[in-house]
Amino acid sequence: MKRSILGGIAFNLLAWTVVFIVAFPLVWMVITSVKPQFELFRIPPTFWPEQITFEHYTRLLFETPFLTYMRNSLVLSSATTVLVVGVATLGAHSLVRFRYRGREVLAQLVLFTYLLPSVVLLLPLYLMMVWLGVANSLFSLVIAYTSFALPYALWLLRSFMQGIPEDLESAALVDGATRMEAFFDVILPQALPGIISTCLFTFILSWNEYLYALVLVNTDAARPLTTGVMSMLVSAFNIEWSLLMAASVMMSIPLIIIFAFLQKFLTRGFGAGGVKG
Amino acid sequence: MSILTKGDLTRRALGGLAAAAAVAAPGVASAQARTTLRWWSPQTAPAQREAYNFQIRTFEEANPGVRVVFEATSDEGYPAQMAAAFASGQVPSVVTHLPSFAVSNYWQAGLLEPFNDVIDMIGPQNFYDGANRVYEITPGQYAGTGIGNSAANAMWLRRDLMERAGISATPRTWDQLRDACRRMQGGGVFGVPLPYGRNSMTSLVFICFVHGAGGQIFTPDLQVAVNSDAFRNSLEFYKSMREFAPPGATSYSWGESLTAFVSGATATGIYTGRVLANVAAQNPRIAPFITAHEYPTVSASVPHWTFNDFPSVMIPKVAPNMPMAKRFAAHLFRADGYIRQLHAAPGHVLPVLKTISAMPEYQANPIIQANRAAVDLMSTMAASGHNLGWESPRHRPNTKAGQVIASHAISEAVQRFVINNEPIAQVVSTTAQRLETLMRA
Amino acid sequence: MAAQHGTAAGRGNPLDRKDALLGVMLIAPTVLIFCAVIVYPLVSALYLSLFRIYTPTLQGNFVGFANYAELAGSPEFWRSLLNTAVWTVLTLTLQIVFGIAAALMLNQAMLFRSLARSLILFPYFVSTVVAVLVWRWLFNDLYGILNHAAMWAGILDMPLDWLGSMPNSMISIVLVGAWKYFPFVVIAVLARLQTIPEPLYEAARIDGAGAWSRFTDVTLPQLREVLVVVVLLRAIWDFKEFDLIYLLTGGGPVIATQTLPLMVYKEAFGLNEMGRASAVAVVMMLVMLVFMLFYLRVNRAQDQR
Amino acid sequence: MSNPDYQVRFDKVRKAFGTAVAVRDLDLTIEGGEFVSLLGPSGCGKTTTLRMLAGLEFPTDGAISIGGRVVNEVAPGARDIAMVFQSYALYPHMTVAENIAYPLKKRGVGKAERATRVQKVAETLQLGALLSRKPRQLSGGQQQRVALGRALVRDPRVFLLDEPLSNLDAKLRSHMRAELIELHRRIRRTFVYVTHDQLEAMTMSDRIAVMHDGALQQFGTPAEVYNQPANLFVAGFIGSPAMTLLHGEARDGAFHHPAVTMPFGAPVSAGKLVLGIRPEDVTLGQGPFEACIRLVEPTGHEQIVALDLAGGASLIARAVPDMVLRAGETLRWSARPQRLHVFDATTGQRLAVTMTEAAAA
Repeated sequence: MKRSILGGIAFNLLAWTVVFIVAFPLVWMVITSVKPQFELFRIPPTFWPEQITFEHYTRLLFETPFLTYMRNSLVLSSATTVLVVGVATLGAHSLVRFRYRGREVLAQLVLFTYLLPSVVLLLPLYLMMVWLGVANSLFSLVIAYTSFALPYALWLLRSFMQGIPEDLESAALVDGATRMEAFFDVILPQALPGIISTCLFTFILSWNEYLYALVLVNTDAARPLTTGVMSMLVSAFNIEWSLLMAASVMMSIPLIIIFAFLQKFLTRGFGAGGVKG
Repeated sequence: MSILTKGDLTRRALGGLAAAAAVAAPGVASAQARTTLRWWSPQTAPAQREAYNFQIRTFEEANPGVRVVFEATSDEGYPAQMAAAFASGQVPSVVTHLPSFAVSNYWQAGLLEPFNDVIDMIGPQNFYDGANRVYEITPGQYAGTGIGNSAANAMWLRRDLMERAGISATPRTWDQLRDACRRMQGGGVFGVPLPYGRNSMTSLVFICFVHGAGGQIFTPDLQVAVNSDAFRNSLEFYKSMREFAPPGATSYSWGESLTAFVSGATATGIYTGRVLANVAAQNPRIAPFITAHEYPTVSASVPHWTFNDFPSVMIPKVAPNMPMAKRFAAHLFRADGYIRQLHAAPGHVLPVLKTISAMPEYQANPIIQANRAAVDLMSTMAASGHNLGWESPRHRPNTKAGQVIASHAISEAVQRFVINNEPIAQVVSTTAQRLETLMRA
Repeated sequence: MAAQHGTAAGRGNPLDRKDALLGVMLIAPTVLIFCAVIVYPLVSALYLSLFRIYTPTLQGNFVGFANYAELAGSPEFWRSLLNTAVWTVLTLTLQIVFGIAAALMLNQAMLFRSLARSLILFPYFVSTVVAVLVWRWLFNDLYGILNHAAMWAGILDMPLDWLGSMPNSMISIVLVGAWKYFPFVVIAVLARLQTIPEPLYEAARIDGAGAWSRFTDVTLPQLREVLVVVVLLRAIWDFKEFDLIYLLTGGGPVIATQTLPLMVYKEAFGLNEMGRASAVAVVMMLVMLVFMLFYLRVNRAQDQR
Repeated sequence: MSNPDYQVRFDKVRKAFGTAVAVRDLDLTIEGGEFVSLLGPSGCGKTTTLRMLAGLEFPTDGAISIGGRVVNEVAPGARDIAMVFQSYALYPHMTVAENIAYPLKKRGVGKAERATRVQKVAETLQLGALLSRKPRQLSGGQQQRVALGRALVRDPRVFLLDEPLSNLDAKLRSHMRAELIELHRRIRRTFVYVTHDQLEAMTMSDRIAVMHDGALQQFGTPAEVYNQPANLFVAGFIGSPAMTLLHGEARDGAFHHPAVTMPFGAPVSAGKLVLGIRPEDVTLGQGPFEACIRLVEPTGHEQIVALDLAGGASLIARAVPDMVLRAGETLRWSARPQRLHVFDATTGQRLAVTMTEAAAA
């Protein structure tokens, strides 16, 4: 495609303006987080901080349960991801490559489960956790999170695995592998980009969940970042915006790191498998 | 399952669900009973948490083998969390700082342990007179007790701004308040941080205004009383104050309202004594100029009406290890810890024990010392305060007050009239209808 | 293809049976979890909706379809349904339009393209809590940069009440919703764009198609399949959205932005009416189901054409 | 020469997918060491047959045996077969060496021995330089050889090849054909080769099994299939350009068609018949019959001529390259009676009927 130099410059300017507008809330979040509290009350507000301070970060890290919440969120999201992607990978393989009664119906039910609003499942799930004796724990949240993460993961992986040629598995079988060996030797390595991308989506969903965490867990020992930060910093006695923004920045850091390393899998996984019906 | 042995199938609507919970709860409870008490509170500012930790430590030292876990809830979130806890039977041992009407609601549903034992341990004679009246829903039995008093609708003024606007007298009536606001507004400063949001603060504050107009929400025998001139007057006045509130007041709750005054964005404030601590920490520049007063009423002939949240203590009926839970509840009132808790936000939670107020240790706090007048005033105000659960000494306790607040029926009335400009007759009749439905349910 | 049909064939073969058994074993954990965390709560919800139940005690009476009848006569329910529809349609439309536009833009050569991609995609990955906090700070009446920027630029002379009054609050949640979720559309569309063969565009150019008709005649038809799925997924998620609206406006002013999920939450935990809450939820699912079936049908009809 | 250990037998094998029957009552015995092609148009059941033999599909009825042992309930990996797929099905994440070694690994062959055997196969197939590459770095022909190598390395009893050459270009394909023939000659294992390309089947096979609509039509050597097609389907399917089929009837000791009348060598009962004439059996320029030239296609070493016959039929003939033929011209022609094929028009089966020279009309 040929474009004049002038057109190129104009396009770049326009494009970066758009990018800047979209990213502005995040930029502003970072800027706010390093302003001292009193500077926030300036009217009109300052754009660049007159004074840069990291006190909010140190306060969060050393004077609040922020690190506990962070650890909870990491454990919670990782555990959910491992459980959900593990189960969904096996399940998707079964739906794609095996034949048994009810398989088609099952595949359609997966789509139906998307329709369930989380609010509906909330209380019965809580009662179930109590019955299992795991209420008010990270484990109960892991179980609860599967209710929305599993259908999505299953759907992503299924359409991804449909894209893996059937011949590969047949070849492995003829070459002397059992079905499970064929799965581990051949299917799994092929599905890896899809699995990584599913892991990312699952992790993000769990990392960001709010409602279940609000109702199902009520102890700092098991509270994740979303509800922890809200209940810690937004209360009837104070709203500490700079602290909130600092917390927001730190909540986003793990995602930024994951994102930086795995971005290509995200689009690739989604492109190759995700969006096929 | 137990559904049959318990009989009364229609009452046990949840069948399997409830039975499952009932079966499971004792198992879980017994595992915890030996060691752990769970303490819930929505008051979780860092300084308060420190005081709580002190109280927990001293209790654990005095009772070896017992562990107390503090768990934070929130003003907007506690209904859901308490509901889940009661539904499952996995309840906290002690819950503090919920408004008294929440306590009465749970009591009415038979979910709470009578508090008489704890009050006896603390010593009934140490309380301010009538401090526990609001909890005596069933005669002779207390649903809980207050852990503090609050004067949530104190009017805070900025003397420097008043001076600049040429106002010398503290506003006593609504007209004076509105006039003062009009004169002080400008240059980025608004008059009042009154809430117009769909939330509990708007409901609670507006109830103060209804009483300030000489009205009430319910009659003493709990008939809906909003179809009154006082109610209409207060709606009209509240609307007329909208132009002196910041634009975002339509979603203000306690935090925003407080911050607006503390940051200097409004010339007056409406809050408890926490203003003192927050100003000291966040905006010490204005500290010398702030004073607290009783909130104006429609005219000098209508007495002040103080909104006292009655931050409470309660113990769920199925709480495990009841004797220890009661001991812990009483322990919260032991002078050393209790004073620390009160000092965490001086003037915010006021003592319910007159013995404490008199103690020099309590007086020794620098903020209290610097603001003696304000703290004393608020103590007096709170002692004669009321809330929707108990609107006046003549009222029966209203066990539905929690649902009324949570239904947002009152804050919605404010929003309909002020923001949506609906006709006042329609707003009043809708509100009356909704309140009646709630009371009947 | 063969695998698609063979249910009846060769069932007698022990190898085949063994295979089927293995298949069932592989899906078993999924089915088990589904039953536990989805089917059981779902059945409970259906069951509860026939009772009048006090949430904290879970006790109550069987009332049949009274809860549903009450809903049908409740203006609040209809308003919430309308709000849900308005919110879903508006925010979804914006997501799709912005999403396609941004994807087209990011598919072009530009400076630091991968940085630009990361920045554009990021709103989707920050948690709703963070997004809401940041936007509430931007919208803040007293110290918010949006108001001050607009006043500085002369667009406003008084700060605007972004979240507390209508129609601003609906517009605000729609905009924030679009900002938060359009990157999902970007991801899907971008992935698809990269697979459209260049010769298609060359052919169109030889046929004299301009930029716009290349978009409508070449790009859009190629994107159709992806968009069908993306629209379906996003519609369902937007319809169910709770966190964002609850944390931004809480449904206010009055009930102007109260969508059905918020109503469920309020009924269940604010008013302790578990039965009515379940009824709202059941109706909500039915609405979505009808929508989904209708949508899939329309699309199948189009596919056949 | 045939080795019974390598023999493959289909005994009344039927395969149905739901109500659709893919293979019906297949009886077929492939002798050990034979190269047999399964030939037919797509959807004829040849691939299903091969997959059943591989153990990737299970027959609905009947028995499949390899080396005299029924393998219906034997897993694919235990059947001692190797398979080359149309798509090659190379494992993309493994190197060439790992791909070739995979079947050995699954059979528990030690590492050292794996390496030597892979090396040996690689030498045979000239893959030595490519062993550490990944499949996507190879050309189509190289991938094809790796797939072959993966089959060869195990020295199985039966090789199954599913259209292995269809993804190659014409030149490479003819080269690989020669290599496969050479390979088969050297190792003398049973080869079952699925193809829809009759040229491949004719040039490589010892015998060809022609399949159509799930049923076996004819099983015979390439010469038998070509010279004595068992029925109308085989007659029409084998040979390019296709055999001309004239629908007529037997009457008064002769075959009658508006354009052709030809006496039978022996008495034939009256009825509807089809007369088949291969293009190379037509002699143009002289003879008892008449036709009008419609189209002439010179291929260089010959000319393919399409002619219109009376009664609307069409005749295809081969002619020497230097013969002068113009479209629209009418000319005379004859066919060698001993090379003609006669079929029953209703059953489609070949009839053992001889023809004699026709008198000039």
